[in-house]
Amino acid sequence: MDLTLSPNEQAFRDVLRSWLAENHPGEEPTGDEAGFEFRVEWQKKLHAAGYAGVSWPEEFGGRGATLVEQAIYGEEMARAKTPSTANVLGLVMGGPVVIAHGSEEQKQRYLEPILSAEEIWCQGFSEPESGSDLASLKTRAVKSDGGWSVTGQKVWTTLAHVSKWCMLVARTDQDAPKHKGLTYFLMDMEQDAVQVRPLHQITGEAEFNELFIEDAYIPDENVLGGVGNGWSVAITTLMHERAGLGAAAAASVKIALGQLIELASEHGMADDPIVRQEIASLLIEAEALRLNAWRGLTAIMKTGTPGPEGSLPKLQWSAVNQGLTELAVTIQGEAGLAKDSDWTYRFLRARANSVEGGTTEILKNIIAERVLGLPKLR
Amino acid sequence: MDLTLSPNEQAFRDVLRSWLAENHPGEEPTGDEAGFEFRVEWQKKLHAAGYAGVSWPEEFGGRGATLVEQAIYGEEMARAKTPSTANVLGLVMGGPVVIAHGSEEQKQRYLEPILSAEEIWCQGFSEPESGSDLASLKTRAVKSDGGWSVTGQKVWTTLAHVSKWCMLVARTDQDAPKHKGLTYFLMDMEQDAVQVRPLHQITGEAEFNELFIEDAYIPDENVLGGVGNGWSVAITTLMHERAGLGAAAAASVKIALGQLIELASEHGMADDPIVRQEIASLLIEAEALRLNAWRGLTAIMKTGTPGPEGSLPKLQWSAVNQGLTELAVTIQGEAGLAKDSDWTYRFLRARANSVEGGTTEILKNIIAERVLGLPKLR
Amino acid sequence: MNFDFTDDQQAIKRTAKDLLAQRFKPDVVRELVEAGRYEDSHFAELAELGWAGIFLDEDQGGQGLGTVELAILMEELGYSLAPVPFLSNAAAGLVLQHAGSDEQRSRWLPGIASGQARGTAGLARDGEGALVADADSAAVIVLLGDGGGTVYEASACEIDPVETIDATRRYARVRPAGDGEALASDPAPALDRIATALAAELTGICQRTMEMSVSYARDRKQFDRPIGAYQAVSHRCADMLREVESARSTTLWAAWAAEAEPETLPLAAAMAKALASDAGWNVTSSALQVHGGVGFTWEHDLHFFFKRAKVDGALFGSAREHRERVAELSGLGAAL
Amino acid sequence: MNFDFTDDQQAIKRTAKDLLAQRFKPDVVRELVEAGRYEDSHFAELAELGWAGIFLDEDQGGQGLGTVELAILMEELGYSLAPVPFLSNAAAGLVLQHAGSDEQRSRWLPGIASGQARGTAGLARDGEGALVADADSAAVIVLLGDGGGTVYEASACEIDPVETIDATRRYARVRPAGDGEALASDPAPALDRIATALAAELTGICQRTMEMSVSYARDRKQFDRPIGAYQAVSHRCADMLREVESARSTTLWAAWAAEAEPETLPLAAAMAKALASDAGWNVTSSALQVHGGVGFTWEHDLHFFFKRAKVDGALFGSAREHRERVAELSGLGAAL
Repeated sequence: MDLTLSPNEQAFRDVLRSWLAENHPGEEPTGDEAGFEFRVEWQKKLHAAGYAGVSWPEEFGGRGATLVEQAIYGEEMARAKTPSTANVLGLVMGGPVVIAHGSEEQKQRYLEPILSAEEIWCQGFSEPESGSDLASLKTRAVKSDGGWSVTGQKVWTTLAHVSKWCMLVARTDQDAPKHKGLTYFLMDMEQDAVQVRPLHQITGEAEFNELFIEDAYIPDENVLGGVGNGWSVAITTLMHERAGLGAAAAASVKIALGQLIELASEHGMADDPIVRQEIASLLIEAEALRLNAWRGLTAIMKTGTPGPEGSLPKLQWSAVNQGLTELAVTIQGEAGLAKDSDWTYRFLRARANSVEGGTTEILKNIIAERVLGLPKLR
Repeated sequence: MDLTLSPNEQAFRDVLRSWLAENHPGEEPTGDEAGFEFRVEWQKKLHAAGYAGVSWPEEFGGRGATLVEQAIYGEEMARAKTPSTANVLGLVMGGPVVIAHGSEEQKQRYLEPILSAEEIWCQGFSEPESGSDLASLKTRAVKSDGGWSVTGQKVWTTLAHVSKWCMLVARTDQDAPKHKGLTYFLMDMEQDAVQVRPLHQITGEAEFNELFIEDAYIPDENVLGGVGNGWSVAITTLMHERAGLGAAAAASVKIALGQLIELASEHGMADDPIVRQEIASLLIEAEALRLNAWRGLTAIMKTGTPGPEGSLPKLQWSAVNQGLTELAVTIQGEAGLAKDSDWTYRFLRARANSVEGGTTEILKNIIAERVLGLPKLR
Repeated sequence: MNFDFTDDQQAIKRTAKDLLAQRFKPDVVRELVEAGRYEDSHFAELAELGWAGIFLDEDQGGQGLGTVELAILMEELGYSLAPVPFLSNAAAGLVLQHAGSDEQRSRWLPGIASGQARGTAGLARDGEGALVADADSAAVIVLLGDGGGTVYEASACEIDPVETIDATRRYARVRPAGDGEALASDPAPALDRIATALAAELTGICQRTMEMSVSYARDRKQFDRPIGAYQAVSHRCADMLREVESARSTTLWAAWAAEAEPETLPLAAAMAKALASDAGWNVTSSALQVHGGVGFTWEHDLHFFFKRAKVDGALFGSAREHRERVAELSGLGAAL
Repeated sequence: MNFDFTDDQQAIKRTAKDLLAQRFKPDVVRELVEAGRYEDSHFAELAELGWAGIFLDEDQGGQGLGTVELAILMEELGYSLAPVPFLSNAAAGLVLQHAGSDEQRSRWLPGIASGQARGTAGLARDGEGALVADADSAAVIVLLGDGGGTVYEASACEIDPVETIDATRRYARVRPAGDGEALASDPAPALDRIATALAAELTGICQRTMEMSVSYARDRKQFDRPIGAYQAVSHRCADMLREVESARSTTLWAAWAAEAEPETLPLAAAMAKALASDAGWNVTSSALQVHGGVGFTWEHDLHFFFKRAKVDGALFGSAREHRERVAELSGLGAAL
């Protein structure tokens, strides 16, 4: 057991850290369009330095980083408070899923523009009626000449308004069992048959979109992983969403907890015994989250499968982030209720943490069934 | 809305309170046998004053008290810290169920000895395999000449070792659906075919017993409510268990909270901000329990059916009692861990509160399904 | 012992429920909330019905009823999420009724009762009110603190609007610029009644969001079952019921004690506000979880309730502050 | 970065698990616990294997290993509920190792390592130890308090047995009657290691009671389904896993830091003991709820774990005290 970084890992971190010190682009400008342009430039810069697809194999333009290096990357980015990349879904999900399931032609066609942010990707999985129960989705694709005609509605599609490609799962066989009749498509967003409508959240912002698809055309060559295999390709995508997120999430809540401690001091609450206990509880849970994430990664590296602790960071992160933002609001008293405050935004935004990317309830089902081997509810 | 007692209710309370002031038997002696004799004497005294079966109709030797008066009775007994009656299950369940379902002969035969504590009753419902799922019980009764032959095992039978009668539910029809093949018997405990074994709990005490029944004989006239009607008769019994308990439970936790406040002062914790918050939370929940119990009773008196609040006191009581006994242990620091202390006993005993008389999980199912109308899990 | 409403109280509740359901249909509330404004005719109608002064004496233009009737209205106002300057006006009325001089009462209470010259009251620190509801449209403002309070004509104050997360109500920061007049006595009895009124509003918010959750859990299917058939959801809803009914019971107790057993009011009001503030948070945030993604959208009404509950929970004393009062009143002595 | 045990550490864990499972079968534990005694041969065997001095230098008769190895043993001792005077002896060893004078070390550590002359250590208030494990059979007793500590020969102390709810371990009140010798330095580094060892024991208790719960939930049927198919039970078990693994991760971190990154040890140990103490309570009381009535019987073993977890949680600082240390070490400054 050695919780220090190996010489290679340390080198990876040091190089990245000093690169970030010299190349950090500063604060993102306000305004949707300016912000997006800024993130495109930032991604190009990362790509030029080989820091865009760190987890991707080198042959596809990535860095071939180990899981630990990926986690270090996530930590360092969080610590340096870098902006997001423009094409975050393409980098984290799109590329890996093309690499895992795509044909040679598809790899040639799609990967480079993801890295360079020339083509932005979005994810068309969730539907209004299909949240946790993804396999119940209703969007249908009907075979037509040389391709497919798609009709349906998707929701929670971040970046849809600037995307070229949508990772779309649709039902291609109405008669097959729920999980069997699905196909994974790469849908061109640049067609009138696809309408994007911003979806405002309780924060007032529109971070997500709805997608209204009516008779959109997708050529045959844009099927990924074969007709009828949509479920397993989609699962691959979601697995990629989760890998390595734990360390980055732990780093970001640790930063937030530092800010909370400052806030408590500013409001004369640093001596308050109850606030101290609450902050300490959050610090402990954040540290447990960090350690569980790292422990999970080293288990995967050693045995190929994650240990039980690997299922915990998402749960723990949402609880810690909700707890710390709520405490920040409480500490400020009446001022904490003001509409236009960064903490207020974070407080409201955090409400979705226990729903997005797998609800707490679904995650507990998974732990109970797959980790503990409890019987499934039928 | 008037939360003061009506003149009649006030008179009932005042008369009872002054009777208790004059007739309180003092502390129960130690030792099982001495304690039991003491409770028999106490019940005889109560009976002589008309305070044994307060809820029973006057024609059967009871007092015909209203629900509010029953609640007042419970509160006053808790407040005066009277001992239990010797025949508590006969008074609270046995009598009412005989009155509701018994024949004229059965009423003549059984009621008076319950009141006078000449015949003690116990309850034979739960089995090792049938806890929350009462209808799955396996004890079987087979028809024989003029009666039934019963074989099976029961558990959690308080007072079995001193009982004359057991309210026994057994399966009389193996082929009928789960809830249909049950019959409610009054089983004579004075037969060799019934063996009583004390069941020790985590407190070290043996408050309950196991019952091993092998070929016990029950004559036909001891069937209560008709062969095959055991389920509905049993439900009546359990309803009686719950009615009016809320007010008494609220009064007893209020007393315990007073002791907790004293304990906190003795241990220099009365000024501790965290302990203050925790005690205040318990006080508030105890008051909500009391008010919900009373509100539930007045709803029944007005409309004949309990309001939603009537389903809450059991849940709330177990949470408050577990919380306050745990806090009492914590407040005492190392001394709180001592084996032979009243608080330690209460702390350990309270662990069962969320299981006995309906688990918290089952109670929430009932609230969800019957009060809120949510779909049942099938 | 009778926890039921009298026939008159039942009638008030029924009228309020029906009228508010008519007036504050979800689209009307949404339009007002998104614009951050009130519709004058709404409050005028309530005042005409005598609601504004329901707890005031008849010779001040009130209805001569009590805190129970006020709590009944407040619960329904919370249930319907009515954007009206009702609570603020009632708070001023309660303070002046219980702590004002004869002159202050006769000067301000008739306007409060009729709604023609509304009032507001708020807690102040260093003489300033950080978050005073509806100060921008009030005729009289009472700032409270340290066991006393001061009555200001609104024109004697600098009033800066403050936007909170709760846009169903308008708030302002109030800085006195001219002179005010001290209250005649300790406003504590009024503060207890205000806390009770807020607890009632929170009860209504909880009741409504519980109903929304139960209804959603019945309809929404995942994995071929209504989600309400899963204990993760159904037990959550059962917990909501516990909190809603407990908030209601303690609130009604406090409201009843205000007139019938005033010595019990301080404890009962502190318990009610502590419990209802926690319930407001627990039930509405739990409702968000039951609703999943859709509850997180601006299009869904749930967040308006969630935000109002959050602000109500902080107004006139947080749960923690009220628990501290409960401790003090229950034999643990004053805090160090 | 490698969170896995080395091959040697794996071997220690495997040996410990197998041996303890053999020695401490449930009926053996029950017999000892009900009699409130230890079997001398049990500890003797562990000492012969070198466990008693696993963390001590070889020239003191130890194994020259570290806190990670001690934590591995402690977790398995908790898992097997072993009634042996191991923790007490290790605590004395850690204190003398890190805060004893050369003379104290050479006098006492060999006996601690060999198990021939065991030690114990406990927190003291006003010079007396209220709850010192295994003082009645120790040769040397260290009482700790106020940043220092005193070493007593057992014969110089009045030792009165104290029965706690946890009969898997013997406790006593210790009152010095003769003179003791002050430690050479602040025992804080030793206290951090003792806290870590207790956190490891609590992790083992949690692991075992979680396994018991999961197994019971798979087998026990109610309403024609295993109860583990109900989310009220299965989510409870998922929460147990979260607490068990978090306790294990933080404990291993603290154990690793003890030698590899001593500047991190105080924070890591406080976090581990706070988390594991809470986990010990939450997991074992949750296990009682999963087991329903049967878990409440003396016949079932669960309560022995529950009670040991409760006492472990209080020994050498409660969760609350360790959280307070976490706050102090994390930029919130010392408490007022």
